[in-house]
Amino acid sequence: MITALLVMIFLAVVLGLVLGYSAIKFKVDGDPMVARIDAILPQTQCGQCGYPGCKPYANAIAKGEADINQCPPGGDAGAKALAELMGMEFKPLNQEHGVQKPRAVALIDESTCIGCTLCIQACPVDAILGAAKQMHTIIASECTGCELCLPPCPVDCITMEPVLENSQSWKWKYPVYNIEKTSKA
Amino acid sequence: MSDIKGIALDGFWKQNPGVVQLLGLCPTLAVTTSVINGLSLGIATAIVMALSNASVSPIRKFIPTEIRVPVFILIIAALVTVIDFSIHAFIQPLYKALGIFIPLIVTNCIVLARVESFAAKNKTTPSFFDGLFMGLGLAMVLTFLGALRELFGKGTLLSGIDLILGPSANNLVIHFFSDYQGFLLAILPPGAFIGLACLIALKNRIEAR
Amino acid sequence: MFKDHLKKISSTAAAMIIFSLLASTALSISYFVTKTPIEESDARAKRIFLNQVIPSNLYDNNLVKDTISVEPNPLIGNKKNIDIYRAKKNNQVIAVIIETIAPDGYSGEIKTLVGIDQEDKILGVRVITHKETPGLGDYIEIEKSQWIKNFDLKSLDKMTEKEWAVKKDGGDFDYVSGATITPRAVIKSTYKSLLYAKENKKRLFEL
Amino acid sequence: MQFNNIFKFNGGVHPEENKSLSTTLPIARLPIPKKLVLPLRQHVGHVAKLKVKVGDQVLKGQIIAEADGNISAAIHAPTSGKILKISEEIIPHPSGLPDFCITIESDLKDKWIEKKPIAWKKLDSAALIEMISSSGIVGLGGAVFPSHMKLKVNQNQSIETLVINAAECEPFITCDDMFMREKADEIIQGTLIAQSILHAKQCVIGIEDNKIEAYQALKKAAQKTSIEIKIVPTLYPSGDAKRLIYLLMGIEVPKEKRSVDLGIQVFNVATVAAIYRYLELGEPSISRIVTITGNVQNPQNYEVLFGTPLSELIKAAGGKSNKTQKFIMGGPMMGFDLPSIDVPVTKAMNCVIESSPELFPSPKPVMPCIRCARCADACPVNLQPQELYWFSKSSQLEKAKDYNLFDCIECGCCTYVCPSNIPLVQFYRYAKSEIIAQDKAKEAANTARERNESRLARIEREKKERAERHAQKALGAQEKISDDEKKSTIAAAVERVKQTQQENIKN
Amino acid sequence: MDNRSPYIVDAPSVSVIMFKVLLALIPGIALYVYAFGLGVIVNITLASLTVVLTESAILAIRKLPIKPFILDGSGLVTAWLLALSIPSIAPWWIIVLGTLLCIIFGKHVYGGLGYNLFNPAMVGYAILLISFPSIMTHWQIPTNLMENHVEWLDQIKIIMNSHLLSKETIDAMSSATPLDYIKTQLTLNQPLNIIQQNKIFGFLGGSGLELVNLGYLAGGLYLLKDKIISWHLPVSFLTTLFFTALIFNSFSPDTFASPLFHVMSGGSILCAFFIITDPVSAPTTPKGKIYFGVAIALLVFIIRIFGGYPEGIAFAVLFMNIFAPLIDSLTQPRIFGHK
Repeated sequence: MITALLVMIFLAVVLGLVLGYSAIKFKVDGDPMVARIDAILPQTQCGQCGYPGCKPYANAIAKGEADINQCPPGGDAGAKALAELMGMEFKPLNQEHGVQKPRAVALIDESTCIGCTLCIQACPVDAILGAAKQMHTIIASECTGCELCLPPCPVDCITMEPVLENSQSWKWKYPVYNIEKTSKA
Repeated sequence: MSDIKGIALDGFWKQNPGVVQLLGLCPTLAVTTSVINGLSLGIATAIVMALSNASVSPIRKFIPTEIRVPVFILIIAALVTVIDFSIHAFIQPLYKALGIFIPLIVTNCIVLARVESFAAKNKTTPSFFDGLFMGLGLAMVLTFLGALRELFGKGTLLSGIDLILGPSANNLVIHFFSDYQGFLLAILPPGAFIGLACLIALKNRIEAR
Repeated sequence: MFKDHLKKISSTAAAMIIFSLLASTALSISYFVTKTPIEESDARAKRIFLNQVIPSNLYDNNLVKDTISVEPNPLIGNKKNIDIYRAKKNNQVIAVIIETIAPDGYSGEIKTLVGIDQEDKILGVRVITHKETPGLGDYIEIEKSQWIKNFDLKSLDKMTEKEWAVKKDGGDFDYVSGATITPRAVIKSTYKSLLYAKENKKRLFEL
Repeated sequence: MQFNNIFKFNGGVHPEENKSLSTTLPIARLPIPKKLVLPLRQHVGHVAKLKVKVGDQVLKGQIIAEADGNISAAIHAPTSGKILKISEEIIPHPSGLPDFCITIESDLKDKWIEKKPIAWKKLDSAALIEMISSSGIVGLGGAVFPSHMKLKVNQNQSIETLVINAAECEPFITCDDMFMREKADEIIQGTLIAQSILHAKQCVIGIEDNKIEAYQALKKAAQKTSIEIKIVPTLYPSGDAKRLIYLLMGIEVPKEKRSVDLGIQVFNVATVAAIYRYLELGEPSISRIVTITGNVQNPQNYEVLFGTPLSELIKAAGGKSNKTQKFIMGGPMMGFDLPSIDVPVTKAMNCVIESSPELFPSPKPVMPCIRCARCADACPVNLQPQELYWFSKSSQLEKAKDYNLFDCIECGCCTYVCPSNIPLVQFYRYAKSEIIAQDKAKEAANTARERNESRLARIEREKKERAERHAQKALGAQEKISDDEKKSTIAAAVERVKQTQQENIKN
Repeated sequence: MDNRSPYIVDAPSVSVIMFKVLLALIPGIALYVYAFGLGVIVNITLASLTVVLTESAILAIRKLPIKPFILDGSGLVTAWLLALSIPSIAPWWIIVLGTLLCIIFGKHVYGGLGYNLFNPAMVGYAILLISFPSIMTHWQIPTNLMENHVEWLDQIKIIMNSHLLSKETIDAMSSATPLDYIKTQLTLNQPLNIIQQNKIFGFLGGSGLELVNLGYLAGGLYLLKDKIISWHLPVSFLTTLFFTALIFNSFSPDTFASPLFHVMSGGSILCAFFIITDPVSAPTTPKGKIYFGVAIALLVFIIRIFGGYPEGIAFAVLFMNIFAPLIDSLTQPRIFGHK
């Protein structure tokens, strides 16, 4: 009886010491999760999720403050990837934050532009060239299609042009050969 | 009240330990050779879960996070040993039939899982009911699986009920076929896997509708 | 810094001690409460099992406690000393229960209890453990079949050695078709334990 | 037939050749069409740069678009006429999407610009390569890689062997075969030129054993040269450059390396002949031999000016037949359906097959893969097509990549032997283009992230600077403030900045 | 637009492959009938009927087209292999139940043709063997060894009404297989040369059984010649089995049967050419196939000698099926141009 008690106490002391020590020794700093979430986000920096950019949104997801389905550019596919990473159940895109649109780039109607630089300040990826009182141009290859430049423009000279498929960006489609279909044919 | 209803729904259906969380597979697969075995281990587990949840919850704020897992295990192990002693003392035949699986309740992941994920974060009453309903949910699956395997394997139900109620209960055993060859696979371990797989499939099927 | 760490480490250790003391207390209490009932129920269970081999109305002693120890003997296949239970009535040994091992089962040893009275007659045989193929060789269990009761009341003098065999080999014992190794092994070991009882009659049956 | 010193590669298939269809008649010349459509992208690499505008008069052989950078090729007017328009037109591409093209209205005079033959023997390789870069010559075997790039050799490389690819292993196609029979001399001359530019020590022509006449013609033309002509067994895809190198020399070109790295360069027969014509005769690349075969009245090879509408070629071959469903560009193993019969003939178009249900029956029902591994036996690259199919089908693209999807040459051998009729190559094409698109998207996202981060850093820096300036000003106004107070002011300013930053993040 | 190159194909369809496998089984079946009577034909018929009916029902439930999947012949191959694996005098419901298990638990729960992890016939066989060990070890003795002549009608009667027969009748016409007999007699410390004097042994393996195995061998060689199966699996399996047996036999001829006996008895030949060559559940790489065959042969030998069952093919095959994907991933052939 006494031995049993002593064994218990000895074990308790050892375990307590070891665990207390390792809690200090192996403390994890930072959160690598944020980077992994950020890698999935499309980096549009559009803010439709309710956060000022993709990184802050990634932070919020990692902390459990934001849901995984608030990113319209990422769409359902993005939510699925996030769900997989987080070990959560997939939820379809929350329509409150917007709907997924085909990729588009902003285009400035250069004849209307008054050179106010408001759009330059709004662009999250510095994809607009120009200076005060001079015409602005969008670097199409850098534009993420976030639409943040649309509201500040006082003359509404910016439009979103959808990116169309051409023979270079064209992709082979997933082959669908349904056995039911082909067997009847 | 609706809270407890939600907890019950989780335990029996939505988060059922046996067919959804798939925790506690060891007893689920090993002891479910008959209804009685499944039911009795299920009930024993449910008692342990209810008590461990109920005893961890009130002291949850005093347990340092670093050592919470060993402390939980300690509490669960103590409870299981008490139950083990009691069954050994008062229902000896059942103790023989369930054998090593009663002490093994300690290692049953579902017990620790509920303590860690529910009792450590909630008040005592809901914790108690969570443990109870989760345990009963598991017991339900064990009983069902036991019934399935017993029916296919031996063509009977409730065989071994005399272990609990004494020899006079023997006439409660239901024989379905007079001359049943016995489908041994159902009784043997592979049958447990196949049976559980069928149960999970059935649950998912109902869910999908 | 170091002080902080020490404080943290010692506090976790202290908490561990407190909880383990609590658990130990609970265990001690339940241990003392259940100690006697557990012993009683174990003894009862053993008695029930032994009664399958020797009916309880034949003896009046505490069978579970009344044993003698015997050395290894090839006839009963034990490799170290084992206890032989002795049933007494009016202070006379009327029967013994021998634990025998049949080494030649289909998949290993078969352990049985054989109850033998002083006239070398078998009172009962029960299988303790075996590893025979389920559904094929396991009909030697009383739960599966009544086959093991074939041995009841058989003795050496009423049957020739040849009759101690399955019917297929010209013997007296029934068998399940396709599975003859298991019954052969049990018959052989039972037969040998009878021989053992006969050889050691003095030692086993005299007080 | 004896094959000496041939190294057989694993796999490969031998489909019915169907070549004799189009070898009965000699190569004919297609009349000059009224209208020619020249896509600006007929080669691998950068789009050619326009040199003309609508309304310009051009002469035959005049450059109308020049190479843009090294990996690019010029485009010449195939005949004399007027630039009608510069617009998006349907091009022969599996996507069926339009691309920018120059349309020339021919004046039917076919008037040459002044031809300037080049005294190539007197020039050094660098100068010649520079000249060839405006010849518009690209690989005519179908790869359409700008040829001058293939003649250029880095300082640390030296070419040991020049391989001339005369294998032409795809069924139905006979353009190289007929070209070799009729223009063996040009080929040999071109080969010698290429050999001298590359300073290659030896030169081997690899030809399949089903082209005996072509072999004999080449043999005769090469009599007095050191060029070796090796016959290889007829086995698809021996015309693939890496396979041919292995067949001829037993050398495997390692992954992610080009044959040049091993001192081997490969040219198609028609390509070397084009080099010869450009240097000796001053004629740039304005036409090619095209096989038109299959379900046509008169299967034959034609010399066709680039830009000629396909319909002209079909007309010459007897017009569209009854049962023709569609037209296939290339061979039956690797070709693709043409989106329309109005597409122009381009530098890549070696063969057009009129397809009928008898010739190419519609595919049988697709059954599940039974993992019989016949595809693996047939794969000339030793891939495991059944695994690639599994991963591509379930869009496990990373896995597909791990199983070396990008080593696949899309030769179609796996599909050819599949008992379950699975369109395996289709799945690989899908997976490859999906991976490429995803990589591109990932790259774009990374750029966007970097640009966003640098912008945030810049804003922060500017803010900090502004705050410091303010603090400085405050300091200047109250000179009597002690050092301690100075510090606390700066600390306060820094604190403020931090706060605003945090607020920014929160917002 | 259907951009589906290559536009030409030249391959036997799945149906052709499967029906050639069935064709290759015919010599073995013919010899089976010659040596043991018509019982096996009854079993094959029952199995084929069950497979067609069950599979049609499952395909209908799964909303898949029935005709192409029935005509692919894979179900029939499974059914025939199972029918050839069970004792020819087993009651009718054994083969029906076994076929049901094959099709449901061996094939369709995984997704049907092409998706099964395990060899379906062996799944059914293993379940039957575990569940009904007594029935599954009652093998018929060759008709020429029977004391009373059995008409073919009697065999059908036995299959259809076995529960009406007395144990003595069944015992008279059945016995353990040679492998089983050796195993049980060895436990009684009989030397092998005495054991093999029993009438159930023939000149190579078991009397009658060796003929059937020669029939399977002929069919297997036809499949090899027709390139329906590759040589890797049968060759690696049979040579490993032969040489393992040879090593043990040369050490102790009294306790280990001859290598030829191991190869020619039990299901070795059927296994080598028809069971492990099931493409779906076997590895696909050449090297992988060799490892697979070697491992199965070793397991078969181990189970035969040391295991709880006299024949180990079903368990060995099922066990190695689990590893087939792993073997595949570890034995990727060197890709052209790679090191």
